[in-house]
Amino acid sequence: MLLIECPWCGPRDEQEFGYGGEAHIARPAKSAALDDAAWADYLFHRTNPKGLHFERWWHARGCRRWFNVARDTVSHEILAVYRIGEARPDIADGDR
Amino acid sequence: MSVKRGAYSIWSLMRNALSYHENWQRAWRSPDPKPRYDVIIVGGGGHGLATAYYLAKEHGVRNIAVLEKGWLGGGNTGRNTTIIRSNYLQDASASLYEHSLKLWEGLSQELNFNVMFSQRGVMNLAHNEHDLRELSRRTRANWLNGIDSELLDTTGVKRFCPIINVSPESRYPVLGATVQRRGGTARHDAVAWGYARGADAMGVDIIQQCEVTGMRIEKGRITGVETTRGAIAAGKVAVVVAGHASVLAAMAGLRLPIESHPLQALVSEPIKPILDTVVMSSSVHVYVSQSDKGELVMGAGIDGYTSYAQRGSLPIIEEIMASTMELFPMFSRLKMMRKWGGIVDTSPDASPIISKMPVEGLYFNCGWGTGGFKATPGSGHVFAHTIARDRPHPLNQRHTFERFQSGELIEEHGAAAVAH
Amino acid sequence: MVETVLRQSPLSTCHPEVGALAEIGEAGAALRERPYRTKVNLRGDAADKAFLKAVAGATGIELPLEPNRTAVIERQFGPVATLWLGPNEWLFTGAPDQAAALVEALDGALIGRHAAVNDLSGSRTTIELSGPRHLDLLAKGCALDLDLAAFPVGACAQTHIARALVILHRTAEDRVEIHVARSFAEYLWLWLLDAGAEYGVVTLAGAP
Amino acid sequence: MTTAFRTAKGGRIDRSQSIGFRFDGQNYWGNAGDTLASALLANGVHFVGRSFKYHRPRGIMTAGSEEPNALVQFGLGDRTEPNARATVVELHEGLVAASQNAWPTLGSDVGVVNSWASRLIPAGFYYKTFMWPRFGWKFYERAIRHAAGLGRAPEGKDPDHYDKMHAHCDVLVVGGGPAGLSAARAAAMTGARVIVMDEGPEFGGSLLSETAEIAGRPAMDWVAGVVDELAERSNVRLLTRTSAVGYYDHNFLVAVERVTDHLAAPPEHLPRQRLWKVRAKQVVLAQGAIERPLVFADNDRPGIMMAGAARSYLNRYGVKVGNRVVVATNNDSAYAAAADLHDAGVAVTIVDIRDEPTGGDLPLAAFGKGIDVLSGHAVIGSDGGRRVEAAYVAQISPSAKRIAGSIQRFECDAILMSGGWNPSVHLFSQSGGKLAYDRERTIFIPGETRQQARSTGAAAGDFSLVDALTDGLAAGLEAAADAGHRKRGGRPQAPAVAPVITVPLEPLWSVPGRDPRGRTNKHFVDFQNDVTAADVALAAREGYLSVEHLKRYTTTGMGTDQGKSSNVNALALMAAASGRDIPEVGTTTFRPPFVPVSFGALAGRNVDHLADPVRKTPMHRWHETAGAVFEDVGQWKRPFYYPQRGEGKQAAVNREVRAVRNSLGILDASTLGKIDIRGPDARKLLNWVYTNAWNKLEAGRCRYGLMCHEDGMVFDDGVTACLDENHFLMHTTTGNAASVLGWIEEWLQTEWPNLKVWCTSVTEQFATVTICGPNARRLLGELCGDIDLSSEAFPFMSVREGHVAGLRARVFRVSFTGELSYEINVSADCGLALWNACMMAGEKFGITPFGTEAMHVLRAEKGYIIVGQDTDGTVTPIDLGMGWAVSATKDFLGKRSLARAATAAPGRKELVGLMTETPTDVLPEGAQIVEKALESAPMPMLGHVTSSYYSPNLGHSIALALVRDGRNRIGETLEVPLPERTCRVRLTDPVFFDKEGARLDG
Repeated sequence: MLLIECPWCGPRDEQEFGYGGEAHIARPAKSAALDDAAWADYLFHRTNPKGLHFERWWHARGCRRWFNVARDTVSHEILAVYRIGEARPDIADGDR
Repeated sequence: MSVKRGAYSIWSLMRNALSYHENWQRAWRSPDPKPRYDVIIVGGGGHGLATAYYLAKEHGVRNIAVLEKGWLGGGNTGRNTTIIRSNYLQDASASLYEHSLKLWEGLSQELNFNVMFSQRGVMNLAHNEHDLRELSRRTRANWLNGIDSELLDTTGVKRFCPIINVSPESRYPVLGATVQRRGGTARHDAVAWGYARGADAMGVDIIQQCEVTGMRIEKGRITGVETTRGAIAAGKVAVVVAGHASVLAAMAGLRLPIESHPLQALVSEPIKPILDTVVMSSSVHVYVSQSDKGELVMGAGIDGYTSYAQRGSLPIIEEIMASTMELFPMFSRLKMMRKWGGIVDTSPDASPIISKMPVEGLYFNCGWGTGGFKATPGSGHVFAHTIARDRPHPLNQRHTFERFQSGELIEEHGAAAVAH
Repeated sequence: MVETVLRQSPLSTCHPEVGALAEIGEAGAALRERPYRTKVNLRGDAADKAFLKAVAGATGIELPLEPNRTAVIERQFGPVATLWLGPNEWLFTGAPDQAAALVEALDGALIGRHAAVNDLSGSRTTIELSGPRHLDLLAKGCALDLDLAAFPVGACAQTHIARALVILHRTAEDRVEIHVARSFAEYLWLWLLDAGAEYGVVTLAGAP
Repeated sequence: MTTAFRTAKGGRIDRSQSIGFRFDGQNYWGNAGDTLASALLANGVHFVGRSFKYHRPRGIMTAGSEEPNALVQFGLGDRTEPNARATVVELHEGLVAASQNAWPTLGSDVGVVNSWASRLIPAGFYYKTFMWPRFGWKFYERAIRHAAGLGRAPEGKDPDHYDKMHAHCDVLVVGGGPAGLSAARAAAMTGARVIVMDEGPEFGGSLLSETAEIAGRPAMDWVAGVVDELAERSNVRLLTRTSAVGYYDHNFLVAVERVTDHLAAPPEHLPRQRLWKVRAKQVVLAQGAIERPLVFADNDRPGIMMAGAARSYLNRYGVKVGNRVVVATNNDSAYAAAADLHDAGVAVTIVDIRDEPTGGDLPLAAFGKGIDVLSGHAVIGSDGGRRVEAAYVAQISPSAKRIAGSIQRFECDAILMSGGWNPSVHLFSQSGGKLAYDRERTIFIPGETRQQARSTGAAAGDFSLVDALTDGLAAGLEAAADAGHRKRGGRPQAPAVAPVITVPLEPLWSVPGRDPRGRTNKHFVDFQNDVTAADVALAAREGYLSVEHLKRYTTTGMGTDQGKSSNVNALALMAAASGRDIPEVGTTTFRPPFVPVSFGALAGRNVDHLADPVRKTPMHRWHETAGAVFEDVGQWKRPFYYPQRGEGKQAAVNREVRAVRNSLGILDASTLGKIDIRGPDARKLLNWVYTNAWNKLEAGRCRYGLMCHEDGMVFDDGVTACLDENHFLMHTTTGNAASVLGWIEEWLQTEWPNLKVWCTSVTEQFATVTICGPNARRLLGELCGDIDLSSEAFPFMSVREGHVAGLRARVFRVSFTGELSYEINVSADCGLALWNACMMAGEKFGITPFGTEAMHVLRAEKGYIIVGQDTDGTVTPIDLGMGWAVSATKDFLGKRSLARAATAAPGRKELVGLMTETPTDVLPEGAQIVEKALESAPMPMLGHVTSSYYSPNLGHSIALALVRDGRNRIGETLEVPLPERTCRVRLTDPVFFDKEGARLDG
């Protein structure tokens, strides 16, 4: 059971959070201009890495804020927690 | 090349008993990889081994290797709750799973390996008006697709499975169900082993402890793979690695519409027979059957986050149990003996991808989510066809990688919410 | 006002009438509904000094900016506690029937500012949990660390108890207020009674 | 009460308290402090069960939770528990237990035929047979299932309840033996919050079975001192009878406390078991070690048990496991058992595989006592029926590990075996820690750790008491320090203990038998699942070489004991059979739970009336009193219909539907989701989340909108009102209230953080009463004086504020039924008051409460969709014929997806109406539609019925359906094949009633 550090509320049990998938996928500004393949890439295709993953969570049963987490998808170790809008921390796979 | 090996039967068992079982041969060889194969199948689970088997048997391809990074059947094949059924909603799914179910029905004989396919029926419960409507829709679609399915009312549920609590006082009372009597369970390991033995006998090289670490692609065409046991050239490479599909895709420079999630399951201690069918409930999130050893085999939905660890979190198990207590209050004093997790590759429409890929000679079979085991024979069968002919079998022509661009999805969330 | 005569709290049928058992006695924990208490929700930008000032000017309340902390001020009708719910969200709680005035004051002070004031008094009720074992009882369904050091008097938290979302507010060393959505109130009440049986739990007459 | 094998003195049982109990129908006496196993042994009962496959007689093998054999059906009636381990079941007055897996009785079990046929049924035999005829498996399987299983499930509902408890600490110590207590004490001294838990009813661990001294006094005195000290500290929680079963991510551990299982009459207020969920900053694993059996021929007879267990029975329970025992060992530890038994007057012979077992203190002491020791010998077999009668002993040639000399027969009534000790690394392994193989000592020890955990004492492979005490202390201090607590003042010292010199064990993984190839007698590896050394060899021969294949093919380690005593032996045998090193074969991954956990404990309190919250509206009690039948909508209970006396569902719904169309109905719509949206960018937000445009909606007006996910598929709909230029109230469907708000917040926070909008859920703030029908305005007029209700002043799709029945209210003139209709929102506390007022004032109009089913009929008459019923996540607004609600000019969530090749293609499934040829023919919802029904399946399907009702207003059944290219087919006749008949249906517009909307104004 993960212990996730909400950037505001501090560490809380996984059950208080909702998972939001891969982070840093911006909605294309001019969606109409994209072809079907580019739109599918935004809509469905995911990196789904084994190892370091930048992902979004939200404190659904707490302060209801969204934030980003850098987590290892094998060890489940959480390497960084940062707010939406903050730069992706400079972590490389294997930095631990 | 083919390998001569004695058939399994009660006679061979008796004959070997006379020699204290000291003369049994290996079920499959452990060859070293050759420098080149016509087809390399990445992934030695049920689907990969079945693919190799049908490639060799039905398409005359002989120079095949199956590369497995661990041990055969060590992924989801050996970690699922072994439920087999074909009562899917969409035509494209139903026909594929029904094809698979038909293959299951003769599989022990086909493989000369008892996979213990036990057609004890699979019952899907309805707990509210919405469930009833969905089950009615699915069943009626099944009828017109020629798939056996029955609608039961509460009394029928009780008759079919007497230990279910159908009290209207229950929080989510049982209002009805569907049952597919041809559905059931099988012995998961045996499926991998049976296909491995069968494929090996036709000369397929099954290579365990051989992890693919890279793909060789030249001018848009696959030419081989890098492995922990060296580079191996190949005419075609077919990837069927369940939870790790994205990892292999990345080696080919591709991203898939796939997320990998933990899926947990558990068994109880063995008890004397009490449950003679498979009971599934998607709205209270549990499915349960009793194995031939007497263990109750149970599972639920996936953990919410992506993961490549074969373990999940406790709350999922707590939820399964709470749901189970509602349906089977008599189970309360039984004990969970073992639990485990697998990594499932979930796709946006809860349907698999069995497809050629943008790299020539590269094929992927993935995205089965929580329900791949039941499809093992059918998946291998149509995938072998896709590889051999370089075009899909009629049954998987809609299961393309490209459907996520066109939007022609095969939406099965309703049927597959806890699809096992 | 018609409302105060005809209204009904979600737990009004769960606890004893006023004047009934009001002592905790030997029990390990006590439950009491505090119905109809004022609850006003405020959204606004904590980084906007003018916003904070406007709120303070209108209400005398300095909004707590530290997560999961409360600010309490005394008013003639009793204390008003302001709970931090999020980096741009607060909940004012206090004696019943103060919402309209509070909303008016806030709305007035926040004209032209990007803020949202909502009277949520009817949407939640409050259960006060006290007694020597009240934290043990809470720990049966709540994963927070409720130790005094981790959750001191004046701390608040949005979390869940069993399957009900709640706002916890530690009002004293020996008691906690639980704000719960009204449709979940009966479930939570029954859950607390059930979980508390081990220690002995009494239900006290509701009192605002 | 005399119990033949009870010692005269000693042990931790209460000799003053005799306890009567029953096993297999026989009455026995034991003492307080006994386990069922120790009490049976005190009565000379070893034979307590039959093995899983061969039904061989089995006895008590261990004295702990690792017991593979002595599984019993514990308790009676609805409180019976299958597969209880007799070795941990605490004796209480009136305890009833029975053996399992034997029929008709333990003594004369017919299943024993399996034993005679055992040569035919080696590991994995079932994969090779039962395949003919093709449908034969059904019959074979029935027989196999009948034979399978161990105990019986109770037949009724569990009368007990279960508890859960969350806990937090700086240091969690698992195991209350010498290492654990030492660690706990040291950690506690630093002021750290400490939890220490132990499986047993009292602390002490291995010391409970020891004769050793600590600081010059009996070890248990030290234990008592430490426990007293810890108990007095406010920063320490002591948990006994608590098994740590799972070690999850981020130092989250799960343990099960057995609260009342040991009581004869459990008090009602106590839970049977409590599931502890502990989040620890640091964990000290001090679970000790588990003794390994020796794999010799017929090593499974009742009376053959672990040497350590025998010592435990003697020293802890005052029970001699036999009068003449043979101790078979390959290491020093069994000498302690031998010496203690010898001192208790038992005739003991030690058979040690090692040639020169002389270096250690324990063997020296045994020699000193004059105990017979046969070194360089092994027990190579046993004799007996339901109890071991003799051991066969032979000299073993040191090089070839073969029988060197003649075979001697030693009469005995017990054989004690010790193959060394395995550190209990299960939790460590669960935590993700890697195991390391210690070749010297042939054990797996904790290697690199992945979490904030450290192992100590025997669990770390440090078996001596000195190590346990000193290492435990260090582990406790380090753990506390890592959790931020340091000891002030001097470092505490471990108490003094006399060191014990031991010499290494000598593994002999499979003891040769009389038959050099081990053919005739079974050498058991996994006792519960009847896996033998020959089975392991067979697996190797057939290529099932990896440890997981070995387990799965032979079932070794898959029993209720999870291979606690068998794993290493099996690995070693596989290594030998396949010519590999033990670590090459691999280690199994230990999975939770460490010991089996009852389902009830995992479910906890989420059962019966607390299974899931029942959400009720403020008017719920009124509905109940009115006899409403309720429908579950998510967690809500909504009135489905209100049957009057003797009325069935259809009659009630017809009546309710007619009442709305003819006069006045009233509906509790409080469950609809409501979101307050404020801010200068509120319209921008609405433009993003709804498919239609929101720029021009004026204050006081309402608009209907559809929401799509980015995939372009409809997922919610509802009416949003503009209360003020920058202030909106959004309505969502009941089921999606939370998810719509969550979805909006997600977009706002992650994609459009610059949009100035605040969203607040006000779903529960308002109770909503919907009054509808031709008389709705008249009713509202009677209750409301401050809103001009005229159609001009208060037109359709608008909102006003005022007072209704004296209550502050917001009134929406919207309609989901096609009738003149008002939705009145008041503070939820006043919902019932408003409802009562409406009922009273509406009496003269025959006001009729109607439920969701009547609402569904009414809306279907108007062709209004229900998201989730008429849509299924594959339906676009265009498919619904609601292109009018899709803006061509602005972007919105999901828009791009509508233009994808397949989504924009013609011929999609579209919403249409269906009329059956026979008016009374109500199609089943979910029925499939075809061009022309064929004789038999398969038939190509064109679509399905999404909603279907009998419309009493039209006197005709009506249905909505999604049909391929449906709008172009309107007017065509298609078919709906049903099992008993085929219905012909005409495709129509989905609006069946009042197409022009004349009734909206009453």
